[in-house]
Amino acid sequence: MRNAVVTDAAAAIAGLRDGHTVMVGGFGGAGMPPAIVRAVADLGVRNLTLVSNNAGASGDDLSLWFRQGLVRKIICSYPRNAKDFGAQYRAGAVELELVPQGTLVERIRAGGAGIGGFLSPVGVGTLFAAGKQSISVGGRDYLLELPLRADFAFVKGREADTLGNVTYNKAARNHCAVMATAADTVAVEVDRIVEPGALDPESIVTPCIFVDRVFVGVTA
Amino acid sequence: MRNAVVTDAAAAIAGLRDGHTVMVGGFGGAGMPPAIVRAVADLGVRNLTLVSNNAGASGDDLSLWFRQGLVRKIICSYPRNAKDFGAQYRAGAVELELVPQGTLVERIRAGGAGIGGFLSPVGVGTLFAAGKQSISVGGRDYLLELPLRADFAFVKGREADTLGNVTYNKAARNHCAVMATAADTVAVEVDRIVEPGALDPESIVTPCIFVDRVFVGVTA
Amino acid sequence: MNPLGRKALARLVGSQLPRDSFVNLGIGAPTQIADFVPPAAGVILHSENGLLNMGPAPLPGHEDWDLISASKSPVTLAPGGAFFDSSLAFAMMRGGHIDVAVLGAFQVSQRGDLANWSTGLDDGEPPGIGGAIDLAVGARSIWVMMDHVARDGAARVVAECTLPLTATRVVKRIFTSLAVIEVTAEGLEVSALLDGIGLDQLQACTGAPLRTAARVGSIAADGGLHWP
Amino acid sequence: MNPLGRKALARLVGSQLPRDSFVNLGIGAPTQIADFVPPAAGVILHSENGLLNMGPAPLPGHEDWDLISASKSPVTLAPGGAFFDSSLAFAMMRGGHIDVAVLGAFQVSQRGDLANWSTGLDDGEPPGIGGAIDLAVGARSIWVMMDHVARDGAARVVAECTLPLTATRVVKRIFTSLAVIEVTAEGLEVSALLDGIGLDQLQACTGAPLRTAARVGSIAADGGLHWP
Repeated sequence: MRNAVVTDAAAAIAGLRDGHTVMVGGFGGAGMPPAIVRAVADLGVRNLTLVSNNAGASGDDLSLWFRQGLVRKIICSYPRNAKDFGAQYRAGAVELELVPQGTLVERIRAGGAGIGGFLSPVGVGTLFAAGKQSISVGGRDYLLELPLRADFAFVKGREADTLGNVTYNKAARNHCAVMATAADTVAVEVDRIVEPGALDPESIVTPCIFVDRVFVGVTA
Repeated sequence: MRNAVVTDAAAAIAGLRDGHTVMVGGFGGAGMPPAIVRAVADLGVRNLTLVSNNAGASGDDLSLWFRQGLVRKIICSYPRNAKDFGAQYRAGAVELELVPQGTLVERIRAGGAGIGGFLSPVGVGTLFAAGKQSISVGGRDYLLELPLRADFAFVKGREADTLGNVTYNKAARNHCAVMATAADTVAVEVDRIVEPGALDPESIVTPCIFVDRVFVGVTA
Repeated sequence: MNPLGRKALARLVGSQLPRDSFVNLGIGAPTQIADFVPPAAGVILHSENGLLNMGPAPLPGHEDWDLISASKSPVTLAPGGAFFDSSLAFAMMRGGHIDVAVLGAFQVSQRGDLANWSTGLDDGEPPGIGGAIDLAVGARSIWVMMDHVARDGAARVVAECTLPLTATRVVKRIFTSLAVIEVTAEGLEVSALLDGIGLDQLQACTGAPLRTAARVGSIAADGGLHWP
Repeated sequence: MNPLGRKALARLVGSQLPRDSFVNLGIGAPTQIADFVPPAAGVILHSENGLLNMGPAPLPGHEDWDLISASKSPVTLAPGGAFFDSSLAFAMMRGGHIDVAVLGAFQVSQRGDLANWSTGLDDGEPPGIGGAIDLAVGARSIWVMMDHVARDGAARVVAECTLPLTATRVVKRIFTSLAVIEVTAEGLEVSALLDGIGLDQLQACTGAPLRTAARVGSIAADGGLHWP
C-alpha cells in the first residue's frame, strides 16, 4: 500500500537543488511549515525561485532564506514588513515579481489543474498590466495570466494519513491547498499522522494524489 | 441575522421566468435536487437554457422538463441514455451545446470566480475546437473557453445551517459546489437544516455567501 | 470642527453597512470598523485568507495563530463561520460575491479610480499589493475610508490620481474625516458633512468639483450620522 | 486462438498497472478491470465524479445512490478514500496527476490519436462526450482497451482515424483482444501476442504497420501474460 510517510524535514526536501522553484504555503505564519523552512536553510541550496504570499517577518521563517542569500527571485503579493528580504531587495541581490494575491493563487491553481492561462479582470489599467497580453471578451478587457508550477511545494497541514491525504487547521489552509497541487514534489509538514480511514473522507482538503511526502514536524 | 431558509421548493424557485438560464447539479441522480426539479415542472416555465451534466434518465428527474417541453437549449457533457431528451433532440425541438465535462465544470467555476475565460488543452485538434479562439502559450495550443453563469442554480446538499452554509453527501458534491457559486440566485435542497455553529467550519463546502435559499426536501 | 478621528470615522462607516450584508474590511484603518458594526445588523465579515463570519479578537491568552485576519492579527470565528482556501476566498472577491469592501486609500479620483497600494517609491521599502486589488475589482460596492487630506494638506479626493492606480472606476462612496461623498456618473456628490464644516470649506481642500445631494446628512464629532 | 473475452482482457490490463499508481478506469469495458487488480498492487482508483480510492461494489441491499462511480453504478469507498467536487476531480485529470487512464476506444492511430466518443452519427442518439476527453488529454499515460477489430472485421488500430477524434497523440499502449501494442515515436510495436497468433495474422487485421519489440510476451487465454 502507498506510504507517503518520511522520517523528518531533511527527508521531506530530499532532491531539492540549486536553481529550483519552490512554493511555500502560508499567510504570515499560518500554513508555513517551520521545520521544512529550517531544513532548507540548513541544506544551503542557492538561486532558488520562491513562490510565497509573504517574504518572512523576522526570525524563524522565510527571513532565514533571505539572510543566507538562498533566493534569487521571489514571486509574491506582499513582501513588506520583511526586514531580511527588504535588505536584500534594496541591495539588488534578489529579484521581485509582484503579483496581486488573487492572481497569484489562481496562477498556482492553473498550474496544478492543467489550465494554460486565464483571463483576469484584476490589474487592467494599472502597472500590473505591463508586459501582459490584453484580451477583450464581451466588451470587457482582461489580462492573460499564465500558470505557475514549482519543483517543490512545502506546506503545513494539521493531520495526514499514511497514504498522504491532508487536512489543515483553520485559516492555515490559505495558499497551502493550491500549492499542494502544483509542484513535481509536494511535502507536507503535519502535527499528526494517522492510519487510512481515520480522516473523514468528506473533510479531506488535499487528497493523497497530490501529496508525495508527509512527516510530523517536531515543535520546539 | 441572515436567514436563508424558505418553506419549500416552490419558494426556492420563486422568480424563475421563461427564458432563464438554469444550472442543475448532479451526476446521474446524485446531487440532483428532486423537489426543485418537480417544482419547476409544476411551474411550467418555458424556453429555459439548462446547464447540467446529464439530461435526465427516465422518470422523476430532468426527463420531466423535456417531456413537458420546458427547455429550449441544454449545455451538457453527456445527454445520452436520456429517453425524453433524445425524443426532443431528434425532433429538433431542443438545441444541444455539447461540452467536455471538465471544460463544463471549469467554465462554471470561471463564471462564479470572476474569471473572464481560460485556456484549455482539452479539445485541441478535435470537433470541440470549432468556433473557438486558439491561443498558443509556451509552444502548446489551447482553446479559449468562456465562463458560464446562470439566473438560478439548483443543487442538492446534505445539511445547511440557517445562514446558508452547505455540506454535501459523498459523491453528490460533484457539480453542485461550483454551480452554487455561479448563479444570481442559488437554491439548495437539503435533508436537514441546523442552527449556525452546528456544522464543522472545516467541513463546510459551500459557504453561505454563495447561497440565497435553503429548504428541506420532503422525500416521498 | 476637528476632522473625525479614526474611531469616529470607523463608527460612521460601521453604521452604514447594509443589513445582513457580506463585507470585507481592508487592512489598516478599515479593520477597526468591526468594533462598531451593530450586532443586530447581521453583517458577515469575510477575510481574504480564508474566513467567513469572522468574529472579534480573542481574549488575551486565547490567541490562535492559525486563526488570524488579513491583518495577521488573532481573531475568532463566529457561529456559522467557515474556513476555506485562498482560491475560494478570492473567487468570492473577484466573482462579485462581496456586497461591500471598505478600503483605505491614498487618492480617489472623481471617476472612482483608486490608488491605495504601497509602491515603495516613497519609503524605499519593497512594494506590496496583497489582495486589495482583487477586492477593488471584484466587490459589488467599494467604499473608501481615509483622511480627507494628506498630512501635507494635499487633496486626496482628486480630479485625476497621480499615484499608481489599484483599479479604475471602482469606488462608489468615500468616507473621509470631513464628509461622505458619493461617486456618481455626474461626478462627486456630498451626501453628508461634518458638523461645522460648509461645502465651500470642503471644496477648498478637495481636488475635484463637488455638488451636494438632494439631502445632506450631518456627521457628529463621534461619527454619528443624522439626517435633516 | 479465440480472441480474449472482456474478462480475460480486463485481467490482462489489471495485471500490468504500476504498483501504488493512481488510475482512472473509463466507463464501459475498463470498469471491469477493478475486479482484477491484485490487492497487493496498492492501486488507487480515481473516479471523475469526485472519488479517490474507490472500492468494490457494495453488497446487495447496501447500495448508496450518492456513492456511485462514473458509470453511475453503486460503489464503496476504501479506507483512506476522499470525496471532492468535480472541479478538483478534473484538476486531477487535466493537471497530470493520474498515472494511468484506461479507456475504451473505437479507433487508435499509429501516432496515438484516439477516437472513442459517441458522436451519435451511427445510432441516431444525441452525442455524448463526458469526461473521457479530459482524461485522454490529461492523464500521464493513456492505455486503450478494445477488441482488435470491429464487429464487421474492420481494423481499429489504424494509420489514420476516420472517426471524430477525442484527442491527438495521447495513447501510449493498446491492449486488444489479440495483442499488446506500444505506441512509440517510431510507430507501433507489438510487446505481447495472444498464444497461437502470429505477427502476420495480427498484421492482417491491423490498419498500420507493426513491428515486434525486442522481447514479446505471450498472452494466455485467461489474460495471463508470460515473458519468454
